[in-house]
Amino acid sequence: MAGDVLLSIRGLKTHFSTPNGIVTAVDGVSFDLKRGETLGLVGESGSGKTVTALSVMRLYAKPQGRIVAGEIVFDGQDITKMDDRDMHTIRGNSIAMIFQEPMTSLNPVYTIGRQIAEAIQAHRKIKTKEAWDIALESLKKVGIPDPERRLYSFPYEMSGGMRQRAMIAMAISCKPTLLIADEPTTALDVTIQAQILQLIGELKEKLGMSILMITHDLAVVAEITDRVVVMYAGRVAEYADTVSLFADPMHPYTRGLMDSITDIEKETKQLYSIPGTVPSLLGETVGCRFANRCDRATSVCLEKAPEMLEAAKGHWVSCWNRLGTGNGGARK
Amino acid sequence: MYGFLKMLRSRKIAIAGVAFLGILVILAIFAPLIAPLDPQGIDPVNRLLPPGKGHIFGTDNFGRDIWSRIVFGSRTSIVSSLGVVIFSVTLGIAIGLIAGYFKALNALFMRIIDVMMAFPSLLLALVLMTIFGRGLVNVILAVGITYLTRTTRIVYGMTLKLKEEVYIEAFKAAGASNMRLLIRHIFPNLTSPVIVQATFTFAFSLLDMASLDFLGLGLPPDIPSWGNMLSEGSIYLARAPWMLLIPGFFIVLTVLSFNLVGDVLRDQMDPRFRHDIKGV
Amino acid sequence: MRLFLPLYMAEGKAFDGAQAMLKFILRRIVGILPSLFLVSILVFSFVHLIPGDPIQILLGDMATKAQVDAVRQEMGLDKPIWIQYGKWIGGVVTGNMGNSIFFGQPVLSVIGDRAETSILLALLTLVLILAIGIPVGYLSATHYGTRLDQTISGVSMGFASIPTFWLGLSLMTFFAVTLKLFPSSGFPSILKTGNWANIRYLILPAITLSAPNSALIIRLTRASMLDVFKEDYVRTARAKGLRESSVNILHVFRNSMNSLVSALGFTFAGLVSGTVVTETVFSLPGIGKLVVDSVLRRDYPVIQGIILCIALLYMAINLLVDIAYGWLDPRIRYN
Amino acid sequence: MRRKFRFFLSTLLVLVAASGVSAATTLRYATIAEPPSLDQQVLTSDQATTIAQHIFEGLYTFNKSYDPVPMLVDKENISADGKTITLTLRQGVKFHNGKEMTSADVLASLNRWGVYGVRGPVLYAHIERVEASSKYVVRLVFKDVFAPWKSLLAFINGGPVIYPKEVAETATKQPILENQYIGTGPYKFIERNPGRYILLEKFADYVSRTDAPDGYAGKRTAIFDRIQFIPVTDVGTRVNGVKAGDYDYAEQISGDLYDMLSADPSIVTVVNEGVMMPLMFFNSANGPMKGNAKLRLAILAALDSTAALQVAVGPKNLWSANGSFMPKGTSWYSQAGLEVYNQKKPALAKSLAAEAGYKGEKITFMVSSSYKIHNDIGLVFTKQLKDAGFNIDLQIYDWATLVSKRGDPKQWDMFFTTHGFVPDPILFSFMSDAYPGWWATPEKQALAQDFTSTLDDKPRRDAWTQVQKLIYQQVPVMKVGDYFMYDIYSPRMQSFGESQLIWPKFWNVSFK
Repeated sequence: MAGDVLLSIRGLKTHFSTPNGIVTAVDGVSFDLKRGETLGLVGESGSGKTVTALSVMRLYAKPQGRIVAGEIVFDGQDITKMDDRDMHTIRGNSIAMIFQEPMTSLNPVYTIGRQIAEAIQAHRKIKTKEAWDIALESLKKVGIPDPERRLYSFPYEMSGGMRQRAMIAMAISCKPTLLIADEPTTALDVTIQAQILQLIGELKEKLGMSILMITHDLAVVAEITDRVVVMYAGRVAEYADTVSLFADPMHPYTRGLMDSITDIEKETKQLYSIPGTVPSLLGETVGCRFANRCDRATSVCLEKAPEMLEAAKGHWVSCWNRLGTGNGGARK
Repeated sequence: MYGFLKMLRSRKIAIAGVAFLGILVILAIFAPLIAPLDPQGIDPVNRLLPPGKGHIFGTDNFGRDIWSRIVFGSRTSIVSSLGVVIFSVTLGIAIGLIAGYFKALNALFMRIIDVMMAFPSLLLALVLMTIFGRGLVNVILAVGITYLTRTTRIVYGMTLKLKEEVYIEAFKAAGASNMRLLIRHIFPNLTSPVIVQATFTFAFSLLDMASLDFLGLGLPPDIPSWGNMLSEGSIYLARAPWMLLIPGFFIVLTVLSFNLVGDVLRDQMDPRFRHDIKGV
Repeated sequence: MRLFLPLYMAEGKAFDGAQAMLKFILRRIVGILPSLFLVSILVFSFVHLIPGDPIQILLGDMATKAQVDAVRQEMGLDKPIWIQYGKWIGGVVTGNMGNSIFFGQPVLSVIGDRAETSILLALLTLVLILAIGIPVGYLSATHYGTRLDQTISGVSMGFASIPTFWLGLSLMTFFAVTLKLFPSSGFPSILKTGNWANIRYLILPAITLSAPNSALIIRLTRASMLDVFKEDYVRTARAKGLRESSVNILHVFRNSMNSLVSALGFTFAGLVSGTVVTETVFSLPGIGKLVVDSVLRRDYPVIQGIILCIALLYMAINLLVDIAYGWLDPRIRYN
Repeated sequence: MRRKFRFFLSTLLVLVAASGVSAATTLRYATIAEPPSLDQQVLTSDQATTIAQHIFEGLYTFNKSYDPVPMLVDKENISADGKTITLTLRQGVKFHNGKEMTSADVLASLNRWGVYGVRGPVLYAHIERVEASSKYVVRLVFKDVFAPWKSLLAFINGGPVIYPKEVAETATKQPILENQYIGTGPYKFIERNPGRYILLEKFADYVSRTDAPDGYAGKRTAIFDRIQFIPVTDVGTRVNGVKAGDYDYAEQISGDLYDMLSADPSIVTVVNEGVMMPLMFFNSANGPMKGNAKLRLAILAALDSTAALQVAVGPKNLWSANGSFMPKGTSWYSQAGLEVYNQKKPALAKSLAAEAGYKGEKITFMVSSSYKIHNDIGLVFTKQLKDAGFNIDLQIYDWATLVSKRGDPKQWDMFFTTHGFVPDPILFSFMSDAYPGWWATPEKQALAQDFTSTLDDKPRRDAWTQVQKLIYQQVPVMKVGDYFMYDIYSPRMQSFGESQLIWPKFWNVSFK
């Protein structure tokens, strides 16, 4: 079974030292990503989902950021123990990443073609000419109209959607086995969003990639993920396959998230949102980090952090008084 | 301020800088009490005495006590540099804000800046000095002009940016008067870069004035000033090195301290230097 | 090298790019003229505000008022100022700036001769500044917050804090007098003698000047690189799997060059016109010293000539910097 | 990094190796400032004279003891009434343009100087006519007996050097141009490179006198092939330059370095004979000083010249607190009136000032910071006067401004300057009523009259003594004292002996 696990994260802790002290951005996160699957990583901003992803790429801001504990096993090698040279061979090669801000993620002073070719040449010893040919190929793959011309355009000459496609083209140019997509659609208008998501789906099939989809948008999750990890304040709250998660959310936070989406059928004008805000991640915290916002919180929640346990088959949750099967479901 | 102190902790040298400046201020304020002798007291018999008892820092070519002149010189130096700072900052902000805020003025402003940049401040110093004779005000004006252009440019640039900011537009829409916008909403955003610029202005104007003194275009020689001491000393480099070294060190230390402090201030105030964490 | 290639020009856009640029340059050159005119008037009136009489300086202490007035009349310095201005500016547009009162030589040749020293010195200094400032600044930025970074800051600040003539005199006494490695002062023309070895006369002055300036360039390189570091596209570059060095050079440094270019431009201009102290210490026949001497001698034509040239230089460099901007950043359009 | 450094070193060595010395002997002389022009007739700049004396020669010149002796003149003949002077020129003297010098050239030169020259009018005021009576004879006919004529002809600083006829006739008030620098001297003018140097070259066909060298007089032999006069304004640089071997001779070094440099084996010091006189002028035409001799005497009483000279000059052997306007050793030296000189009595000053009716009015004191000596003495005096209760407003200008401001009686009450050697008291600036300060009392004019109108030394000296006495009564000007400047040169030059002439000359001089 382990063979079909591509990425396995165990007890990952990532710290940032700031002028105001240590921030534990990721605090003991564990999950697996199987080959060929799309795993959703969900949470509000500040939940540590992006840092988790960056930890996989080892791209967190240095020198302030540091992985202090845990392991990230990719394709059998522990990334946390890799030296920089090996890391370079993985980044952009077997693990590629696309980002939230297509407008700013491309270097304004270079042409698209050059930037893609650069990525390719970083991993393969080939002539610039060939690299540009491959770049052209990948532009075609992501369905950019008139790719020959686009090779020579600058980012500022392209729309957001186009740029995101270009980013994707860059990402897939080295045929990665894992694609990490960090909120790839948030910055785009709704119509484009759909197209991009669809494109990612198609590419996944075509190239047989696995995808780690980071988002705060449950709609996106429902649409394309096979399984979901719900993160809150640097910890995993709930972790299940998409179907059962939506059918039967066990963590009060997950429920909160779901309720905060407008229920189209009932045309609820009032948009429900979870009271309170994500706690500061400064220093160590005792107890459950969601407690202060949780309507089910009891004394134990404040004293001890809940363990991860498998409440149902393949459905993990960390909560002292979780919503048991049956009494869950959306609010009436 | 809190952040500044925090920063200080991480930069040991900067603390030394602050300490030195503190001492300087004390010297300046209590000069008459601290200085053992009249800084102008001419004593032909005891000329060019090396540092020793009676004169810790020795005497100069007039037989004046160098330590006493250093003490009183600290006044001159602080006052004149402060003058330059006040002149360049106040005017700089005013011109920069207005030129940057009102579109009509942009082009004209750039032209004027062109001209000012092209006009060597040295010439201005010369002209002022030849017309009015050597004097504190002339020096401040002459040196101030150079920094005026710099500060103005900074303020101008920032204002151009800021007024495009959404929230400013919003206030505009809400019908806030230009005056109000400038003073209440744009100006506050300028303070930190301007303060930083000010510290560097203070530091480098001190050097510039020393250069003017060296060219005999600076402060009048009957006012004790480090720059004059230094330039008088330059002739005696071989004969009485302390005449050059002592004021020299005071100037270097002061300038250095200000630069270090300015550096900390910038790193602390300028957001782009703050440790910011991607993704969190 | 490709780091400096204006790619969008190499890639088909050359034509319209070049055309837009041409229009832009022309427009700017036209724009410069009024500024120059302004400067000329300013300078002229300024210079004539100064009390003192070139003729008295020329003839000396003992010359009687009558004698002085006579000469002044011969030179047409007794005419109303606006007539003198008209006469002067008329000459200027035909490329004749008149003769130096003090030297009796054509202003242009006097300035031209001094310009050689100043420009060579400025170039030499600029080379030093670049050689020191950029690599060190790069180190400082790439090691941001480390002890190395702080040491660099400290040391460079230290250099920036030394009064020029102090540094100059010390260098001279050590390298010229004690070690006899370099000549102590003066600068025999290279153009006139054709002897490039004379450049050695400019080495100590150049070092003197580069000390404070490279400190500033270090600070600037550091600052502007730090600015770029947090850009998203830098993260993208890393995500591509580029080596740290190529990320730093091809993406961070390359994108931080704009601010450097303008700074270097004006440093150069400053070096050509404003190095009088160094020139005095090393007794170099440079522009800065010529300004001071000419004012002290009230040599009106020379002062006016120099200031006009300096103004022109500044504006030219201003233009070059703007061109460089567009050359470095394709987003900037020339209109 | 290391490679870069090694590269730097190697280039450096190349450059150092490249610095060779040329074969022809060149004397490199570091001057304190650049002369405006070398036209000796119309300007009095000492820098100019030092250079120009190698190019141009006068009819007379000075010997070691600064008495006027023939130069271009061969024989002189003075008529019994002392009003007609016949000068026979030396024959075969060549100009740098190859032409021989004749009476025509002399006539033209004298006339140009007499009309447009700085000091010319002083002589020409007494001259009826000058005529070239034959190719080698010039005759000066005076209106009245005018004693100082020979000194005036010998004094080439602002004096009658001989130009070729073509030059002298076309020349007017303005200085002559560089291509007109044609003289009879042992060196000829090659080029001037503003800010860099003035270059002279040995004149091959120089026709020298044959009598033994004596001061400026006698045989002149050019030994250096070329002489380069290089402006080096900063004194520290001049000293370092000679030490580093970049200059062979440097003028006007600051006094306080004297003892140190004299001890330095890599340098020779030599004191210049030309006495310098710091002078403080009072405004006789306007302001509180006008006609108020008491007040001036009060100021005199307050001042301590010794202190001032000590501070401004330094070593004892470079100055003397001497109130006589003509220095010790000259036949003109006199003690007359000196009892009020250098009294340093603030108390007396206060009481005198009170008697003079001084009520603390502002006294404007103009000093130039362009010259260290002015600046320093100015500062000392200001302090002393303030301590004695005078309300001194010290105004520091650059020299040019001071010179122009002092021309206007309303701008100042006292100003400071320095005068150099004059061969005859008549040449003192203040002897002319027009010189700023405008000392023109009838007593002065009377004395000046008897002073010039006799040829015999004795009565002239007595007359001058009277003038000096008068100066110490009316105090149009106050003399601070005498000081001497000194120069330095590299030991590879042949020694100049214990003292240097006023304007260092480099004929009959060579490297060891």
